[in-house]
Amino acid sequence: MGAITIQHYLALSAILFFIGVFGVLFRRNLIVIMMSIELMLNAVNLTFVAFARYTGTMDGHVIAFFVMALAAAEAGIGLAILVMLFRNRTTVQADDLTLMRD
Amino acid sequence: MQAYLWLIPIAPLVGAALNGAIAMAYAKRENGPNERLISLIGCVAPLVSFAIVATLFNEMRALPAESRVFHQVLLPWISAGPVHIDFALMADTLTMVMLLVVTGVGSLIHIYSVGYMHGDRGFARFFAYLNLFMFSMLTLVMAQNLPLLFVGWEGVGLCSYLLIGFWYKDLVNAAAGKKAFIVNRIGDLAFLLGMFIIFVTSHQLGHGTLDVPELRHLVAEHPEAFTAVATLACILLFIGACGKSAQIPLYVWLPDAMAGPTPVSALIHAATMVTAGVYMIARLSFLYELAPTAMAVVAAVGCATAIFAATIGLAQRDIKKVLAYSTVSQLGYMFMAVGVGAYSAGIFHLMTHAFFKACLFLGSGSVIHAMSGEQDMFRMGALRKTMKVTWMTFLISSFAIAGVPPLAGFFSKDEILWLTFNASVGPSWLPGVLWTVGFVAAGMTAFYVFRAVYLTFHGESRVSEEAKHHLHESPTVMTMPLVVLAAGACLAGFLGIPAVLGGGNIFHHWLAPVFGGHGGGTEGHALAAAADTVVRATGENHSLEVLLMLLSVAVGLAGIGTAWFLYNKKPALPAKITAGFGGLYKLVFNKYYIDELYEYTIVRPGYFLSDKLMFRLVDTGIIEGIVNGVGIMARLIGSTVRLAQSGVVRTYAFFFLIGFLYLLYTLLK
Amino acid sequence: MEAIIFYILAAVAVVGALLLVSLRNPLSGAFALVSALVSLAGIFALLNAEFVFILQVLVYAGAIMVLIIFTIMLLNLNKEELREAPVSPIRLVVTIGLCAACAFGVMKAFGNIPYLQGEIAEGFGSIESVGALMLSDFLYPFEVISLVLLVAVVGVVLLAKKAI
Amino acid sequence: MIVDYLIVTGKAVFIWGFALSLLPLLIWFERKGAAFIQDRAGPNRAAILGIRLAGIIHNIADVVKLMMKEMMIPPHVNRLYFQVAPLIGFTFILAAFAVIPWADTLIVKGREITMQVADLNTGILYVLAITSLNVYGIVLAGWSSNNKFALMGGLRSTAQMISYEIPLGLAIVGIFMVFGTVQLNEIVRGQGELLFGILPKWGIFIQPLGCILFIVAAFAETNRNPFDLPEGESEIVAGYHVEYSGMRFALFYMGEYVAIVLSSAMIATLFFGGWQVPYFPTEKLVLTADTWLKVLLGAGGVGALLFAALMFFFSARVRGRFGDLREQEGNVLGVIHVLIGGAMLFFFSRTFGLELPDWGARTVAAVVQVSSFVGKTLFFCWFFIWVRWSLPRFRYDQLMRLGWKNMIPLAFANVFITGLIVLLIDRM
Repeated sequence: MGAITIQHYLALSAILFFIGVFGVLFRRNLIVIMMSIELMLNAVNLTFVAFARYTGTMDGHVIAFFVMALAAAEAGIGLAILVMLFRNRTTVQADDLTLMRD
Repeated sequence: MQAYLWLIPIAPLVGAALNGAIAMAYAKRENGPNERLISLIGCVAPLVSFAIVATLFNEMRALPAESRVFHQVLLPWISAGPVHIDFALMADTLTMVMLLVVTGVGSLIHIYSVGYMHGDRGFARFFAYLNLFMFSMLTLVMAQNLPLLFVGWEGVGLCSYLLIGFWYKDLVNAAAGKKAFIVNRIGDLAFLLGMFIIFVTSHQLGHGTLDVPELRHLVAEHPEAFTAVATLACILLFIGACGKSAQIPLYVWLPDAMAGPTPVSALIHAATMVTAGVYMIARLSFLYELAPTAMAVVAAVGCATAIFAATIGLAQRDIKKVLAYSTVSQLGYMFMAVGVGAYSAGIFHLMTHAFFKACLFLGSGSVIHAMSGEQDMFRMGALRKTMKVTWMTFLISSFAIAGVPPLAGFFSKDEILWLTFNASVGPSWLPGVLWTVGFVAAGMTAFYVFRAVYLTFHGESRVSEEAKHHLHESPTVMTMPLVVLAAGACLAGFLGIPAVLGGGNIFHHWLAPVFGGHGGGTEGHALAAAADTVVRATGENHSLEVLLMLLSVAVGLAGIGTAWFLYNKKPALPAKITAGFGGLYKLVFNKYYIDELYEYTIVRPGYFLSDKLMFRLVDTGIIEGIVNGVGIMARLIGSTVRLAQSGVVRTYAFFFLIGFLYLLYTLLK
Repeated sequence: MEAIIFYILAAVAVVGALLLVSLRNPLSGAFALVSALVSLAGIFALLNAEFVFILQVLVYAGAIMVLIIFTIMLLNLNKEELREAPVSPIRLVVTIGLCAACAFGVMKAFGNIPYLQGEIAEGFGSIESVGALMLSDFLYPFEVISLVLLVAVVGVVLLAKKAI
Repeated sequence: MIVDYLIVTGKAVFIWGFALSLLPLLIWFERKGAAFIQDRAGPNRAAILGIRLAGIIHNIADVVKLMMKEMMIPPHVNRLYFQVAPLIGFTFILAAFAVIPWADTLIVKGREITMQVADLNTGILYVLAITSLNVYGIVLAGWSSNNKFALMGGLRSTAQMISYEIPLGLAIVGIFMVFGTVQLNEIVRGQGELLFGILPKWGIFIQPLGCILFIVAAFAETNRNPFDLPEGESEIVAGYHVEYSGMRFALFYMGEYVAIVLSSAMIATLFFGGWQVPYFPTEKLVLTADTWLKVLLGAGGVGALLFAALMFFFSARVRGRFGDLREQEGNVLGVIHVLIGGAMLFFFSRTFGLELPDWGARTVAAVVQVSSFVGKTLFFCWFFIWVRWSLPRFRYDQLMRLGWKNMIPLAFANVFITGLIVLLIDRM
């Protein structure tokens, strides 16, 4: 099947990333949106690690670590907000939450 | 006494301040202030000035001709860069004449108005304004430099506004006051421009000054620099004079000014303020000499005004209006005299006119006072039986103004006519025209004055019933000034008896240092030359002068005769004549519709310009348009952009992605 | 051999992602995502990134996803709440089109990257080497991340706590 | 090439066999232990042909029971998740054993065989990752069984496991710092030296606080006694596996016990020297291999014979009480043990003249090490059971407070202090 070059990994990450974007754009359920964001972050991690591997440096790994840490923080806060939101509005549909508009 | 020069203007100022304070104190109270106290303060102020002026006059007569000048610099007023102006007062022979006239006639009128204004709610206020007017007139006359003169100039303008609109509760008076002020302002503007031009030229010569003696020396040293500018400056100054002295273009305010109390008309609109223009031109005579065209213009305008005002005077029904138009035409004479270079003649006519015109006005005042406010001559008649003194003084003054010898009017008017006849100003035909017009106007003056006399004092009485009961002779406090003025009208003439009639023309010699006597006039200096022409002309053809004199007396008597015939013998005739002339009469009666003309040519377009054009189009349309436009624009753009903010977070992400796609496309292209 | 594993893992990841996006029930989506994450962890292992591999499993699959699933359970959404508005086909197509376009664009962009073949050192990707690097060159971001996490924890507690 | 595969599969089979075989033993332990603590007889009824083996046969009965029971799936339940949940729970735990070393690397005929299934250089982190994945099983079980109690149980156990993962992880950090490595085998080798000349350098002596924290956290991770709130019978019926029955329940049950084995194995390896025999590091062990062989065989033989005697004495006492085959059990066991003892003693005699080849010595050393590891793990299994039946259950908020407010700060303190000490030692 030929050696796996960096393009393969990057292509995979692009696909995953844009599936995540689609998820964010298309789905209405806030939780799914959050998970899509997690997926996007993972795709980015993949690119970092792929570049680290093919350039022989380990910086990619460190940055991947930081991204994960951040993702954890973000997920935490997001879920907290979600819970609070649900408690007030009993809905997780993104469409219903248009308080900002008016 | 020179040290007390400053007291002359300050005395009335103090009087004005006192009376003003009292007036304000009593403004809120029901009963007015004690009239005796007010009249005391009001009359003492001008009398003090008159006393000082008299002593000065004696001192000056003692001095030799050349050094008849008193100077006093009070305190520095403005010093900014090259401009140095200070409160400097000057009194030379010309000023002395003016001072005598102003303080003398002024004091008499103050005394007269004590009686006239008796019982009026604004008694204190009236005297305050009158004193204030005296102060500004005296400053104007005694000012050594033009800005101070201008201060006086504006002061009198202000006081005339205040006094014309004295009974401000009546809208017509207020409007008349306003009209006078605005028209004067137009003239003042021209005066200012003239002053600036003089200053600039003198500045360019290295020594910027508006001081009259200094200017005189500068002009003497650099005549060529000034001639280039003189014409424009002089015309501008003359426009200022027109505004103040009610000449052709700007005379419309004077007839309306009759809305003020009669002593005001007498003081301001006969004796003092209106003559300021003539005085100013006389004062700057050295400048006018350099601009023959300007002098021609002055003369022409003066002559035109004379004839024009005279014709309007013919058809007036209101006694004060008739006198107002006669003042305008007499002023026309003065300007004609000054225009042709006969400054001393002009000033002489100014002095004599002050006497008899003040007397006429005060006479008409006492008539109106008696008739309790009635001013229409056609509702008077046969008042001579009840108002003996007023009638007698009125008659004497009428004879004087008509130019019947030996009264003052004859000498001054005749001298002007004679000098204009020989003048060499402007195109060759001008002196001839001037003389004939002046001659005809003299006749008309005689006619309309005596028309007024016969209508008010002679014939059967047309007085309305209730007015009849109140008919009474004015109190002595009013009749005494009339008598004095009438005496002045008789005797003033003898000051300027021309050489041909054996007189020494004392007046002319008195004013010589100011107008001609400088340095013997031999160095070909323009000023001296003009004076010589005057002297030389009178010397040569005595016979021609006598002939002209006789002619003017004849036309005067003719005028009186026709008036007597029309209004005394056959009172019905004038009505028929006026019906005959119909259109012409209406035209003249309505003052050639000049007011309406101004209304439509200047006032209306002014309104239109300011209201429609400037206000609606420019102001609201453009400026506010722009300002609101910006606001509306912002709202417009805001609303379009607002659509993008749908509040649904996902749409934002969507746009974000589209942006990313475009970015990608551009980068990868 | 390695290629086969890569393709399998990649396939699992992509399918997991697609399921996440398409499945109606968020929990099933969550598990799809977990499978995708674990397969990604495998890919990291392929890329000699042991530290990131174990981290991925420990942090992502182990902690974050559990948190998400925990929240889903906590909210205990019943059927009708999960019902989403009917999907308008145009919107679907447009979004898919847009994302696909972007994906191809990016892939095309990645195409320009030159052939990289850096040789990897002996302890490449192991915990010691990455740890050493992290605490030497990247010490400052390390401290910042700790701060961020602290803030996040405090924030979460504050947000989710019932009003006292 | 094939041999490698064989070795790997062999190792895998061995560790899973070890874990799974321990399972029934543990369950028996549990029952007998609880009974012993509660001063009662414990299971002894189930018998095959009279053989009761003091209740061990019970387990077989259980297994058969669970196998035969109907695996009912409640209505309105998400079938997929319901069935998958027990599988996840069980498989991940087994996967965690791959990393645990039970002996030093064996060098046989020039081939090095590491005595652990996969010597990942991420070592312990692998175990942590797996245990965190284990949570999914419980979450799914709780959620998918569409039952309020199950949901509450699931929520509680997940919350508990998540919050105790942190102290678990932090407790081990001390060990990392001291031994400087994450690989389990290295750590166990590190524990070989002697501390201050007398004490073996075990984890517990170096990291006493770390050890305690780890043990308590381990208890919480396995939902065992003081922390077995989630499926505490008296409160929420049976927690997350309330709806399960039959084999699925068995899976959960077995998963739990395998977790216990795993935890005790971890405790043994990390803090009690793993396969290290106290004063005999591997090299020394290899040298003295033949004596160890002799000792083992001798002791084994004698022990077996003694046990046989005990059995005979037992069956004598019990004769006539039951009137069925149970009375013969003692004799049967006795005979078996006599045979075993004889064989051991026979080998014992053979070892005297025997010169052990090198691999032979190493295998003996390995056997000794394995046995020491197994012993330690069994001890800790007993320890789990022992604690379970002697401590009361925590209330949920106490449980949480202990986890977050006490253990995590302690763990941080421990890490801090160890770091300080390690620095000082380096500095000296």
